[in-house]
Amino acid sequence: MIEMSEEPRIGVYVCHCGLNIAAVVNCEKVAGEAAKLPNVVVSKDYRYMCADPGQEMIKQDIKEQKLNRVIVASCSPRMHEPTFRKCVESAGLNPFLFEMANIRELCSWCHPHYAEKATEKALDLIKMAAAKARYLSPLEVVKVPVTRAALVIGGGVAGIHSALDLADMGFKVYLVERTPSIGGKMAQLDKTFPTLDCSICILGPKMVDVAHHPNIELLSYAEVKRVEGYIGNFRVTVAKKPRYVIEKECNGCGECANVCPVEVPNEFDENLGFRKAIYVPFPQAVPMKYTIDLEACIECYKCVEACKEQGREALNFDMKEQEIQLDVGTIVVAAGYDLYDPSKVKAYGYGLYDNVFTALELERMINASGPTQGSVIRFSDRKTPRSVAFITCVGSRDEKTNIYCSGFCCMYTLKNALLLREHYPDMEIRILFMDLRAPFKGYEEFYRRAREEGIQFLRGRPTEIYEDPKTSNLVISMENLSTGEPMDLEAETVILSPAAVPSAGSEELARALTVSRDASGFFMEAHPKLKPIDSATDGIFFCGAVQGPKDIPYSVSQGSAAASRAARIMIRGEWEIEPIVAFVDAEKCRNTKVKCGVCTTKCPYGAIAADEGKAALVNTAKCHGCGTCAADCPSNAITQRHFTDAQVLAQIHAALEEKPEEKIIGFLCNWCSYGAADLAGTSRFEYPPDIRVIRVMCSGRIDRDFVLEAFRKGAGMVMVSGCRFGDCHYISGNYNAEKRIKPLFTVLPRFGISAERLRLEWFSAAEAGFYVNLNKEMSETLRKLGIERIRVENEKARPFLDKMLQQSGD
Amino acid sequence: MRRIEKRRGEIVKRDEENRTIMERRLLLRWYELALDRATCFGCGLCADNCPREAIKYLPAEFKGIKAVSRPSIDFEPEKCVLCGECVSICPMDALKMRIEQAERVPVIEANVFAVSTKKRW
Amino acid sequence: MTEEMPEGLRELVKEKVLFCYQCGSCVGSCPTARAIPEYNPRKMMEKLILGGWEEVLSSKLIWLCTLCHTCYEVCPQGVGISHIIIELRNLAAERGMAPAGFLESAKQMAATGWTTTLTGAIQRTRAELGLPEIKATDTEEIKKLMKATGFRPALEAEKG
Amino acid sequence: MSYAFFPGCMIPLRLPYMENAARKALGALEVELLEMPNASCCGDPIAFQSLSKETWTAVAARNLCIAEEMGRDLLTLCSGCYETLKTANVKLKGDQRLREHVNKALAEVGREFKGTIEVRNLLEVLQEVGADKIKTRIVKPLKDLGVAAHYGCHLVRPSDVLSFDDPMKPTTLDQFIELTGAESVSYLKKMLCCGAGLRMVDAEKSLKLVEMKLGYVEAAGADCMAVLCPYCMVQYDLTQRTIKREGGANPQMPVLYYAEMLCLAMGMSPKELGLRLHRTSLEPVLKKLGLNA
Repeated sequence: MIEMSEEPRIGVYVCHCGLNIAAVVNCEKVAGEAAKLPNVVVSKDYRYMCADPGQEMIKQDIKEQKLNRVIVASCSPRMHEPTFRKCVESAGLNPFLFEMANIRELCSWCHPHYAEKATEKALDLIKMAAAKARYLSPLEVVKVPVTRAALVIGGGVAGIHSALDLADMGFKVYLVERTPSIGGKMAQLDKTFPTLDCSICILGPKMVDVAHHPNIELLSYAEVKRVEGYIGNFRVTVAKKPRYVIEKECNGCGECANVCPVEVPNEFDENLGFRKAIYVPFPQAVPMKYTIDLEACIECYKCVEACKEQGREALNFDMKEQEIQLDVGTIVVAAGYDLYDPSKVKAYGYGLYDNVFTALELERMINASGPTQGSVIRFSDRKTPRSVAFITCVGSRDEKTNIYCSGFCCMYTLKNALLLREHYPDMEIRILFMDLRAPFKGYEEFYRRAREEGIQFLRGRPTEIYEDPKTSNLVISMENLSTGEPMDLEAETVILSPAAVPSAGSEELARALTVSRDASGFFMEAHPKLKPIDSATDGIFFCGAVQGPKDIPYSVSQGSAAASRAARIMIRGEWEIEPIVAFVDAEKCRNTKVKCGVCTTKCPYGAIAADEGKAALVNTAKCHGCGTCAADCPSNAITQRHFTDAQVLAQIHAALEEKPEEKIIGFLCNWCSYGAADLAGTSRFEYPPDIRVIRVMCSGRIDRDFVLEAFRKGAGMVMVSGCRFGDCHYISGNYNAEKRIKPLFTVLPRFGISAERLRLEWFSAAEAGFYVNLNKEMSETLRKLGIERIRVENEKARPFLDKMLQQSGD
Repeated sequence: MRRIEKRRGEIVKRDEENRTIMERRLLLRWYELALDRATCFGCGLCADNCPREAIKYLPAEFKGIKAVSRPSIDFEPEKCVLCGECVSICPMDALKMRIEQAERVPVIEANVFAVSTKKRW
Repeated sequence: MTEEMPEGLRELVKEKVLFCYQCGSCVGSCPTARAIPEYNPRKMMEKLILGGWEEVLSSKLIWLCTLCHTCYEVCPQGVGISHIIIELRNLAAERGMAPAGFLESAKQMAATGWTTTLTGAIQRTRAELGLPEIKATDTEEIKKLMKATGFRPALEAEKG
Repeated sequence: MSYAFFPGCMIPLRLPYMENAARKALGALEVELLEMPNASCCGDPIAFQSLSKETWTAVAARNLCIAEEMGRDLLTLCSGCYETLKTANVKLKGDQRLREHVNKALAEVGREFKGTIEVRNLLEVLQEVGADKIKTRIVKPLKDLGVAAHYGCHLVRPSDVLSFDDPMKPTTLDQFIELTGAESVSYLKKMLCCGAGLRMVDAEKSLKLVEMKLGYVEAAGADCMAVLCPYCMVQYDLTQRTIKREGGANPQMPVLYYAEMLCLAMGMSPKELGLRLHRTSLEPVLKKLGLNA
C-alpha cells in the first residue's frame, strides 16, 4: 500500500442533478459554505457532475489545483461511485482518494418540504465526507490468481447446460451428481410445455454430450462434502458413493439385472414400477453404468456370474466410499428442487386413497417407457379413468405449507391435461384452480389451446376429498367460485400438482458453501434484480430451481447465465478484490502475549489466522471486507481499510459540530439498510431531515465506541441498522452487531441516557416504507424528549462515556 | 377394513385372524407375503436365513417351567425386500408368497439361496 | 357508514380478513352452505374487506354458522373465519341483535345453571339406571359471573 | 387413574344412558370418576361463545377451578364441553392478560384459576388406559359389525387449541372401533357436521344436514353409527322419525355411543346399558350381535 504524507487538498463538487437536487437544496450556497471547510481548495456546483463536462472539470482541477482528494456531492455511491473513481483515476489520482456525499437519495428527494433544513443537511453530509476524506489513504486493488476450472453441482437440465457452456468455452468442468445418472427431474417428464416435445428426446442428446465432452469430468453418484478457499481458489472435497460396479469395466449390457431376483420400487418411476437390486434408473441413463442398491441386495452373487458369462468382472462388493479433492476457480450450484409431499395435506387423502396421484406419477404413467408403458390407470381397478380432476396449488400459496407461488405448476398441469386429452379423446378432464398463471412466451396461448381442447376449468380451491368406498371414485368438495355455490365433484382419478420445495440436503450444501437461504429455504441471490445469478459469496453462482421454482426454459437460460458469470472470472486468470479489507497491527495485537483469537472466531470466512504467540494475520484474498473483526477486536488492533476508526469517528464529529441534540446519527449497512434508504429516496417517500447517515459495508463493522462517541458528542439519537437476520451479506455480521450493541440498552440508562434514544433495527433493502416510518418515529422521540432534556442527559452521561471510551481506546 | 396411510411402494403389514400379511402394491405388480400363524411353530429358520434380517425371532415365554406362549416370528416391513428366502426355507409351509395372485417365490425361480447372515446360537 | 368500525373487529380485519384471497375453501367445506345456499362465508369476508361490516353484523346470516370450525382449519390464508363470525356475533349481541334461541339458553343457564331443563322423568330414569341423583348447582355464582363480565342479557335482567 | 368427572348438561339431563355407558365402561377399566360439586354447564360453545366470549370463558374457568380444587384432571364426555373447557384452559394458561381479567371476575365468586390441570375427552382417557388393557377386557367382540365413525366437530377442531387428532382426517375413533372387533366403514363426508349448531336458528335446515349424513352412511352399507357427542346423538338418534314425518327419507340407522359399543364388547347386556332409551331402534344391531334388547 502506498503511504501518503502530504497535506490534503480537497476539491468539492456539488451536483444539481438538473433540478433533482437543486429544486430543494440550495447548491450554490452549499458549495459556498463547503469552500470554507478546512483543506478544501476548490468548491464548485454544476448541473450534471456525471456528464462529461462535469468529469472534465474534476480532471482539470486535479491537475491544475493539485487536488489529492475529491468529493462529489450528488447521488448514491451505490449509483455513481464507480463512475467518479474511474474519473479521478484517469487524472492520475488513486480511486480510493475519492469520496461521495449522497445529497439526492438521502436528502433532496426525501425532504422536498424542508428546503432549508435539507440545505443544512446537504452541507453536513459534505462536511462528513470532507472529514473522512482527510483520513483517506490510497489503496491498491488486491489481485488473486484464478484456477481455470469450474465445479457444477447438480446434473439436472440447468447444471447440464451450465457445464456444457463452460466446457465449450474451454474450461475444465467437474459435474457432480448425487444420483446414479444425470438428467434430473426433466428426465422423468414425458413431454414439456409449451410445445409438447418429448422431454427425454431433447434432453438425452445433451446428456450424451456431457458424457463425451473432453472438458467435462462427470462425477455421478457423488456428493459435495466440504468447500474451502475463496473466489478463484476453491478446494472442494467430493465423496463418491460406491456403486459396487467398476465404472470402466461395466458396458451397461444389463445381464446382471436380468438375473437379479430382487424387485424393489423404482424411485425414478415414483415407486409405481419396480427395478432390480442392481439397476440403471432409466434406459437413457448417463453414465450407462449399473449400480447395486446394497439396501436391497441379498448377496446371491447371481450378477457376478452373469457378468463373468459376458467375459467381464465389473462387480466389486468391497468398494468403499472415496473422497476426491478438486481445485476450482468458480462453483455453479444447480442442486434443483424436490416436489412437496402431498400426503402432508391430509384433506386431499394422498397415500390414503388409491386413486389420488401426483403430477410426476402421471408423467411416469403416461410415459411410453414408464411402468405402464404409457397407459394411465387407477390403482384400485387398473382401469383407465373416464374422468380426471387436476388440483393445483398443493403445498403452495398456503400459510400452513408454503406461502410462495410455485410458478410452474399451472403450466405443467395444463400440459398434463393436454397429454391426457391427446391419449384419451373422450376423457372428462377438469382443472380446479384458484388463479391460473401463464405469464411467459407462448404460455397464455398454451392455456387457450387447453380450452380449445375442451378441458374444463373450474375456479375454486378444493377443500376435502373423500373416497367412495364402493367405486373408489373420489368426491371433491369445493365452492364453484363462478356461481358461488358449494359443490361435490366426482372424479375417477385425482391428480395433485405439488409445489417445488428446496431439495433434500440443500441446507447442508448451503452451509458447506457458506451461502445463505431465503425464508422458504431456496438459495439467496446477491441481488433480486441486478445479481440474480450471483451468490453473496464471490465466485459461487446459482442456476435453476435451487434459487426458486423454475420451469425448463428459465432453468436453461440461468444455466447459461451462470456459465458466463463464472467464465467472466476464469477467463482473466486473475481477479481483483476491492481492497477494503481488514489488516492487523501486529504491535497492538494481544495474541502475541495472551491467547486471544477473538477475530478468528468472528470472521465469517475464516480469513484470519491467529497462531499461538504470533499476531493475527488476515488472508486478504479470503477477506470480504465486512469489518466485523475490526469492531470486535478487544485491543483495537484491526482496521478495515477505507472504513477505519479514524474515518468513521471523523464523520461522527463533523456531523455533530452544530446542534448535535437535534440530530440522529444513523449507521447503515451498504447492502440492506442503506439500500432501503436509497429506495426511500428514489420512491420520493418524505420523512424529517434529522438523520445523518454513515455508511459501512456491514452492520458487523459498527463498533460500540462509535455509538458511545456519538452520544459523548451530544447526539440526539443513534440508530444502528443492518440486514434482517439470515440475510446478512457477510453471513453473520448482523448477529455480531446485535451481540455488541444490545447491552447498551441496559448500560446507557445507567449513565442517564434514556434507552429510547438508541435504536437497533434490521430491515431489507426493499423495506423503504419501514425506513421512512422508523425516521418519523425517531424524530417524534426527539421532539418528545426535547433538546433540554437531551442536553441534561448528555451532561450527566459524559463522564461515564469519557471513562468507557478511554478504557477501550488504548 | 380401514385404510392405512402409506407411501408409494411401501410394504404394509397387517394382521388378519391368524395370518400376518405383508403387502406391497405397485401399479401393475402386487406382492403378498403371508404367514399362517396357526401353522408356524417358531423354528426360526426363516429368521436365521433372512438375508435382510427382516424377521425377528420371538422366543417362547415361560412362567417357571411352563411355556405360556410358543416361539414365533415377526416381520420388519421396512427391511423386507420380498425375495422369498423365508418361504423357500420354511419347513412347515407356513409362509406363502404371491405376486399378482399367482404363487411365486423369486429366489426359487432364480434358483439362488442367500447365505445365512446371522446365527441365533 | 354511520358508526366507526369497533376496535376488536378492525384489528381482526387488519390482521386476518385482509389476507382473504377469495378461494372459497371455507364455502366448499361449510355444512351450513350445503343446507342454506344464501349462506356464503367467503362473501361475508369480502364485505368486511370492502367496509360493509354493519351490513354483515346486522344480517341474520352470521347466526347460521354451526361453529364446526372446518373453515378455520382449511383456510390457506389463516383468516380463521369461524372465529371472525364469533367476534361478529358477540358484537351483534352487545347491540341486542341476538336471536331468541340463543338468548333462551342464556336465560335457562342463569336460572338453573344448565342449558337443558331437568325433569322429574329424567331423575327417575337415572335412578333406574343406578345413576346418582342430580343436585341443583349454585346459580348465584353463575349470575355474578355474568354480571362481572358485563353479559348484556344478565344486565337487562337486572333492570327487569 | 381418577378424574374429576364432568358429564355436562345434555348427557345427564337428557341422555342418561350415555353417562351410564361411560361410567360402566370406565368402571370396568378401573378408572375412578369423582363428582364435581357445584359444576354448571360448561359454558356452551355455541350459545355462550356467540353471545359473549368473555362470559363463556369465565363460566368455563369456574368449572376448571372446581377440578383444580379437587386436584384432578377433568374428564368430560361431551365434545361441546371439551371445546369450551379445553379452549378456556389453554387460553388462560397461555395468555397472562386474559387470565388476570378472568380471575378478576372469578374473585367475585371467591375462586381463582391457577392452571394446574388438563382437560381430557373420553378417547384420551381410553388411550391412557391403553389398547392392550382394553383388549384383555373384550370378551364379546362385535364381529362383522360395520360401524360408521362420526367424530363430531368439537372433538378435533379448532386443532391448534385442542391438538387431539387430525382436524380433517382423524383416525382415533376408527382405531377404537376396531378394538371392539367391529369394522370401521369408510364413507363419504365423514367429517360433515351434525348440524346441531344450526338447530337453534333453523331446525328444519339442520335436519337437512342429518338427512345428508345418514344418506352417506347408508350408502356405505354401515350397520350403525358411532358417535361421541350428545349433540350428535340428539341430531342422529332423536330426529330420524321427524325426518320421516316431515316427508323426508325414511332413515333407520341405529346410532350408538362409543362407550356403549365398548360395554357390549366387554359383555354387558343391552338391558343394564338402558339401550331401550334410544329413539331409533337398535334392533338390527343387537340381532346381528345375537343379543336381545
